[in-house]
Amino acid sequence: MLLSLMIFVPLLGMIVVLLLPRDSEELIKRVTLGFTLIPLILAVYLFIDYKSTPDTQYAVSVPWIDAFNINYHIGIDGLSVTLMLLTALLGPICVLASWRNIEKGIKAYMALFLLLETGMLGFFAALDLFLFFVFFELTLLPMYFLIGVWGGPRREYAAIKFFLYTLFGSVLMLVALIAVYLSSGIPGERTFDIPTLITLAGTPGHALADPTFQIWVFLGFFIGFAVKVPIFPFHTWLPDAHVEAPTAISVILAGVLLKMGTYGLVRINMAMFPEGMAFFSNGIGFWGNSLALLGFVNIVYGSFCALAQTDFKKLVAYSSIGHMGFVILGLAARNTMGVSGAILQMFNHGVISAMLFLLVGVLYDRAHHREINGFGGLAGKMPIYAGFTTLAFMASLGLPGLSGFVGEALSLLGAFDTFKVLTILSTIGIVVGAAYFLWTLQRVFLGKLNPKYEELPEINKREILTLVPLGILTIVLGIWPNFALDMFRESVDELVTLMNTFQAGL
Amino acid sequence: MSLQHYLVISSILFTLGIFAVLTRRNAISILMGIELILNSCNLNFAAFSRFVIPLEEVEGKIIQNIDGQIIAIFGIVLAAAEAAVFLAIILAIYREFGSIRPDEVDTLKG
Amino acid sequence: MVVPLISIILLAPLAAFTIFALLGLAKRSFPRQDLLSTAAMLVALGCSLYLLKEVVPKPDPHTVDWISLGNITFSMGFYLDSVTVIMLIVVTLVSSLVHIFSIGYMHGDPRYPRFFAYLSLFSFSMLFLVVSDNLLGIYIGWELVGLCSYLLIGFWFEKDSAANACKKAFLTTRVGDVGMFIGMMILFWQLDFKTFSLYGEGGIFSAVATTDDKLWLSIAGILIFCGAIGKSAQVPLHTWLPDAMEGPTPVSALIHAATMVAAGVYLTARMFPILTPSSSLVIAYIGGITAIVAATIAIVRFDIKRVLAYSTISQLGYMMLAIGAGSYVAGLFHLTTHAFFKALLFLGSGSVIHAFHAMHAHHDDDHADNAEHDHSLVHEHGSEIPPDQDMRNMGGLRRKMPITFITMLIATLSISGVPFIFSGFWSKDKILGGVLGRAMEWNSIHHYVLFGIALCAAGITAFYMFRLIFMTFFGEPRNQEMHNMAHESPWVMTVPLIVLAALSFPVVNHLWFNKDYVKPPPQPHIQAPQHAYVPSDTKIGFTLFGLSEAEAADEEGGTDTEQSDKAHHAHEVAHNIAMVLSIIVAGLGILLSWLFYHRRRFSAEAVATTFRPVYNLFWNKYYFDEFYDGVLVTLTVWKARLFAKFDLSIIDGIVNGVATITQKIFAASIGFFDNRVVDGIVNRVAEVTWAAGGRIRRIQTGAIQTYLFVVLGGIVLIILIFRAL
Amino acid sequence: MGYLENIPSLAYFSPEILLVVFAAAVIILDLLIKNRESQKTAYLALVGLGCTLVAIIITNSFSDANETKNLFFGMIRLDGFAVFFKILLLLATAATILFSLRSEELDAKLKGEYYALLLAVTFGMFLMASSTNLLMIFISLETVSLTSYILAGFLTHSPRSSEAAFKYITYGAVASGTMLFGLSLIFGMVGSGDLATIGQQLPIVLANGNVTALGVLIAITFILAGIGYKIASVPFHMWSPDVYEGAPIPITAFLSVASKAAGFALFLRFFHSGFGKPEVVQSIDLGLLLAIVSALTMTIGNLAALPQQNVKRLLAYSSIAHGGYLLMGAVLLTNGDAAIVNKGIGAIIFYLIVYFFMNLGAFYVVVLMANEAGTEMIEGYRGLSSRAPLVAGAMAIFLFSLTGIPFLAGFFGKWVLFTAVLEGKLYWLAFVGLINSVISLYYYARIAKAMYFEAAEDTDRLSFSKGTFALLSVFVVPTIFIGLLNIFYSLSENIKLQ
Repeated sequence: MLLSLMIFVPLLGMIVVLLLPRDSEELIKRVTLGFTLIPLILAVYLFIDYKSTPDTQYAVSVPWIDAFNINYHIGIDGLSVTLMLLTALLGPICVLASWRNIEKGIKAYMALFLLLETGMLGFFAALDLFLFFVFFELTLLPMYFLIGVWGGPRREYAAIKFFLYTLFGSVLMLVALIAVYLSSGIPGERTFDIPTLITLAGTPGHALADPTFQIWVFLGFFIGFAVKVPIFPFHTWLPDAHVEAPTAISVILAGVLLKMGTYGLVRINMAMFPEGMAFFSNGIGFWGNSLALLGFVNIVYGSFCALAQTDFKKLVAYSSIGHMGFVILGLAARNTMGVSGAILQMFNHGVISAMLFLLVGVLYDRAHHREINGFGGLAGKMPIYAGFTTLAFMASLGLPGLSGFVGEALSLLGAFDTFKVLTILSTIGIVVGAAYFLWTLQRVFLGKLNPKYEELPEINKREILTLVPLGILTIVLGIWPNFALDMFRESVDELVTLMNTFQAGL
Repeated sequence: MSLQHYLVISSILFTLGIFAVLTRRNAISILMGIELILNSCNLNFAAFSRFVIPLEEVEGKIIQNIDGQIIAIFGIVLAAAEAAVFLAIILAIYREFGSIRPDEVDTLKG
Repeated sequence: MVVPLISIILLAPLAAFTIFALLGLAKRSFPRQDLLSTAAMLVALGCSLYLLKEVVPKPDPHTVDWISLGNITFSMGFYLDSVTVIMLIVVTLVSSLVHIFSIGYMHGDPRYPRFFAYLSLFSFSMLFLVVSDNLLGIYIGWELVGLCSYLLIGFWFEKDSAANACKKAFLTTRVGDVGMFIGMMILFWQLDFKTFSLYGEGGIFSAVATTDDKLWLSIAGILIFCGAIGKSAQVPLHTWLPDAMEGPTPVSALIHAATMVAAGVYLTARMFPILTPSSSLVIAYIGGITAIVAATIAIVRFDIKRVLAYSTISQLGYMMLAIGAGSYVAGLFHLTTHAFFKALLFLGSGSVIHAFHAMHAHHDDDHADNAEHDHSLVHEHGSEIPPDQDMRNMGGLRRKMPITFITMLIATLSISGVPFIFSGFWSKDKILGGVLGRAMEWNSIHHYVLFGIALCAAGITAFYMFRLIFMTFFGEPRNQEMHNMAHESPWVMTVPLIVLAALSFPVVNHLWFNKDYVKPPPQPHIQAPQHAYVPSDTKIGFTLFGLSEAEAADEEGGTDTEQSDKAHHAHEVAHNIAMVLSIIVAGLGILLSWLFYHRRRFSAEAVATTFRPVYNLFWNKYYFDEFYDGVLVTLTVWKARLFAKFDLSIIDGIVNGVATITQKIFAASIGFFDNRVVDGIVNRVAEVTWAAGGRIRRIQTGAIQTYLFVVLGGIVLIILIFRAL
Repeated sequence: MGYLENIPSLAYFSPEILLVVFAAAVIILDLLIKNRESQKTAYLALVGLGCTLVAIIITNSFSDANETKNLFFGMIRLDGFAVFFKILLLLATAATILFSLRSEELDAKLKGEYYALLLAVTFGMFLMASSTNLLMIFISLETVSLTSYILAGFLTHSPRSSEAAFKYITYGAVASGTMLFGLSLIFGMVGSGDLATIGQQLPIVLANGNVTALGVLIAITFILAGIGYKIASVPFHMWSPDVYEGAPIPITAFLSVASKAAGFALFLRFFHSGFGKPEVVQSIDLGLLLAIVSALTMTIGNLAALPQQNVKRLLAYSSIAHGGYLLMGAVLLTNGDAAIVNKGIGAIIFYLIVYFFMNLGAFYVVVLMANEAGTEMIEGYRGLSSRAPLVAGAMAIFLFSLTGIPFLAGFFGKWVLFTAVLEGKLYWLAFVGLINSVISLYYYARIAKAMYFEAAEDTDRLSFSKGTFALLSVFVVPTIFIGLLNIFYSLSENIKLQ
């Protein structure tokens, strides 16, 4: 009940916002803020009240479409509650971030944003495969419009590109989804219930447990999620989308939407298709290394692309690609350390990249361009802003003591057990990561002040307000990772033990 | 005369009709082609009804099932109706385009 | 009692920084951040000193779980033994003194409070590194000090040189750190230690004794040492340190002389037990090479701070060499002594710079600009020397600033290894002795070579250090204008100098190092090779060093006991030999530099200009100077230049190059690949689809009979196809 | 099974009779009223439809839905399937009439005949949905066609309309002629016009060699030509873009929904009871044939839609594509397993319900734009989000529903279809279908893009009447909610064919 409330409050908010008169903008903003704060409060409550056990809590299951035995089944375990907290946290922050810099159609903007939030929250809570998919897709439309209407000059291109890529992925996912449903039993006993399916897939002899079947279905889902993450060949929508999207939307995109991909990998691919997972990541032969290989490619490729960028936002976008690589690598490890690291990295990257995009936005709102080489010496002009940026950069390049490090380190450490060479090669990413961040820091903040920006105003209270909670999280999780790890420890242990019962694949 | 003869004739008619429809550069001739096609069908129905369906005996009288002939008759009727509509439309075409050459009536395309 | 004390030590500076940061958010700052930070450090110092009598000598780790995953737990904690305590004291002491010094030095800087905040943050990180009982903790502190060094080098970020330097420092060290991390991973999985904590049951050190995978152990050792190479600026990753001199001088003193760069040595010492013969030999060689290379480079520098920077590198090389050669104690001993006298030297130079800088101050207070308007000045390999650091503008300062002079002189004597009354002598001698001892004990040609290198290095050190003293404090002022402005520094700056000068005398250090206060931990994988092969030349070497043939003879095939007391004996002998030699080379070095840089003054300016005829006469009489100049100096200088060239063009080139090259070509091309290929494919697909749409449109001609053709064609096609089926 | 005599049949035939009566009434009324502008005829037609609906419900409630009646000696069958389609078609006609009320392109003087003809078409479609005899099938088909030809060309002094009519009738006549030939062949093979008899006899005659597989293939292909032209399936689709573009928009909407639905009704009944027997299917590999046709239909429809600039024409192609999706369900008729066959039929029915709302909705917006903004081109839709936010929103919903974006009805429609297809193990077909729906996103999104992302030339707001929004919401609300409700799934599941 509580969970449903949390999910659908934003939807309610959307309706309310739609009913408000279009010209009373302040009111609309306030209302939206209110409706995003409620889920945050609930999320914090859940986070505190959540008992760290492998079994799902707050589970609700209501029959929905009998014809396909589809239930409205939601619930949370450690993994989902962590990501829901992240989502709920970014909600109000993004509303604040779009407080001033959305000129036209604030009403539609806020309405779509609230719809988006419902989609994201629901996705993380869904325990019914069909519901899961519907929420997954629910985020598409609002995102399409948010980028397409309020985006930058090439917004139309970026929006449709994002839409097409994701839809393509989800179409393959749909096939796999139906395949799973059909082979989950004889007509009438078929189900979409994720926990049930997981147990079925674990029982030897069942159609779902058949290795070849698992491998194909794994692929179907994997591509679906890979587009979202994004993993190497499917990543090109990301930089465009980020560059064109308004700040708040970039924040959501990097902070939450990318996580939907990796969350899906954990929740579906790893838990439901352990055989397939083993086949792609047991370190034997080409296929056994393929997943880790993708992770490695993401890390190195993303980092080097970032190094090549001169657009501040594009740089951050590519850096996200690099960082998601660590998640993939960690997941490929299939051991407690790697998986926990990956999940932690998901959360941390959510926080850090959100900070980064907010910071880019702050700069853009003032200078109206993002050309890195066009700045210089800002550290003297806006020290607080420089401070936050340094914090975010350092966290992002994996400086110990800040959250970024723990996730990356654990992922690498976990992966090293199975994929020695790939992991060692991946460490290149750490150095290059440092390289492009520091280089950017230098080009933007150090050196002589670019006279153009003599009058650049310092970051204001509202912007600080958006950054502080994220900054605190970054530091706290860096100093005390158990704070987050405690949430999903049991879930991960269960997952890992489940996966380790399947080794060789075929 | 056996069934084959009828079928051969009807096929010839049908082919001629199709040929006319495809090649004629005049809407009226196309209509004629269509009529040929329909009539070939009617011939078929009649012929089949005559030769395929066995005679049956009801109260000592030998009776021929005439479903086919009935269909043929309806076919003729519909053909007539169709011809009427077709001609009307050809008139409209002539009014709008000043020609009834089908290949000149091609403003809608792509 | 221990835990709260250490907590205080750690938290005091952290608090100082936090206050600054939080107030900074509100666009405000603490009225006297400088006093705050200094006070914090003094508190830490007090606690450390208290620890000295409190804990030691029984070492005990105090840990808490940091990350716990299933069956694996990473704990964080303190480990206190004599070495920790010594490091604590050294760090807190130097740090406090630098704080005090900075109050004077940084006075009037636009970002004065920020500077102290950074210093506090650094102190915290460094202390954290020191007390950590596990690799992960060390790694964390390791990176944090790196960050602080980054922030402090780039403190005057308006200077492009500074901006470049801080980036370079961070990146170069990061390369090493990655190596270290890989090493850690190998320890964790490959050697299957499944932990990062070093001490206690199940700690790495207890596990290492049982493992027999020598190969991977060596690799791990070397990789972890990579971290030290980066941080302690060992060849080939040393080039960042000279550039790091772009930072304010107190920073150089604290971070780039006394503490952070020494962290590498500390780490290597900490990892002493996992070293294998091969890995320790690698360490020794890198140390030795670094020592000599850096020393030779230092000879030709004119920037006072750069000279000190290179000398620091060289001294660090010494320490590495010592640890590599197995003389653990000597290494740490030199670490502490060096920390004091090198800090002193830097602060001294700082005071000199300050003296000159006051002059600049009333020109223009802004550091950004003095980088600019000095273009007139001599360029040293590209990067211009700020005039207030150029020794060619100095000279004759001893009268102007006596305290600075005397204190610096003491430090110089100490570093040059002037016998008996200066601590530097003892520590250096311990190292030389240790190396030679290991050489004789093992009859290992390698260690003889290393000993030779170390000896040269010692001599050259003495030479260039005195060159510095002579050029700076003796002789006539070369730049009268600046000389007139110069003045002795205020007491806040001189007091630290005096304290440090006091510490440059043996007293303190001997307390620690001469009565087994520090004991080397066991090295399970290193023992003297049985039936050591004795090359003939080393035999000769023995005779040279005054061992009798007999002694040399029974070196072969002795039993273990004989081995051990032979080892003892060898060390005895070695120390005497080393002491003698080191005194000789030191004296030689000082003498030479006196001849060049003190005496030469006569001939050059005065005579030549004033009394031409007399000068010619004298000139014809003494051709010594010219001779020295012509032959010796040019030779030495040329050789050093050679090194310098190598250093600057090659290694610097590589480090800088990598960044630019990847950026310019590699990354750019990847970006290209991204746009053209990956996106390209997608776009092609799209275009093809679109084109197909166009095709189909063209079939839709609008002529009804074409449509009918299609219908009939379709029918025929279907029938034909399915006829075949 | 038992037949009903003529007289008792009439009771069950009342809906059709009512339609004819009202058609006549509309014409008479049209003659009587002086004011040519009045909409009386339209309302009368609507009343007629209302009565018909009532009649359908009553006749159906004589007996429980699943019991089937064979009227007029088995010429016409009255079963749940027929009833469903009758209601669907009826609603479609009602919608078309409502569209036409405000349509400005139609000549007000002729509207009386127009509505009468609409009722007549509906009558024909009713027959299509329920015929079980070759004769009735042909008659119903021709009834629908002839009237549609006239309606397509109903715009006087509009070359495009006349051309549409011309192409339509030429094409239609040839197609139906071909079909009739095929019918005659079938008739010859089994000697009877009754579908059930055909179903039983065809395997036998195939078995005893009186008929070759080739013969059956030819016959079926010819018949396919006739039905395929009704449902606009490749290669019999080429008339539809031109006709849709030329015809009055309400008629386009009507053709794209109603006559497609009727065509599918006929198709399903015909192939299910006529050629459904495994022997027949295997003898000519009917499954593969239909699968290929369906794949081609959706692919060509989508691809051709990509470059279109005229929204009407674009929607024409899109409706071809949707015909392709529906055909995927029809392919399942050839599956041996009765359960899967019924799943296929259920899927088609469900999809038709969804398609009814979203496609009619989209066309309604086109009508509105034609009336208010006077354009059918995509450029004309620029900046609609600011000019008429509600209409733009509705259009966006229809378009994305047509694409099949989740939580909109279109998605659930596709979902049901693909599930059925995959259960029929037609993986490649499902894959083709899914790729097609991705492609389709591109051109649907082009309209959305024009409405939302691009600025309008003239930015004055468009005003619409309350009734407009009411009618619009009639289509919007179901487009959002159908998929979320259980009833429609169960409904589509319960409708079966014997």
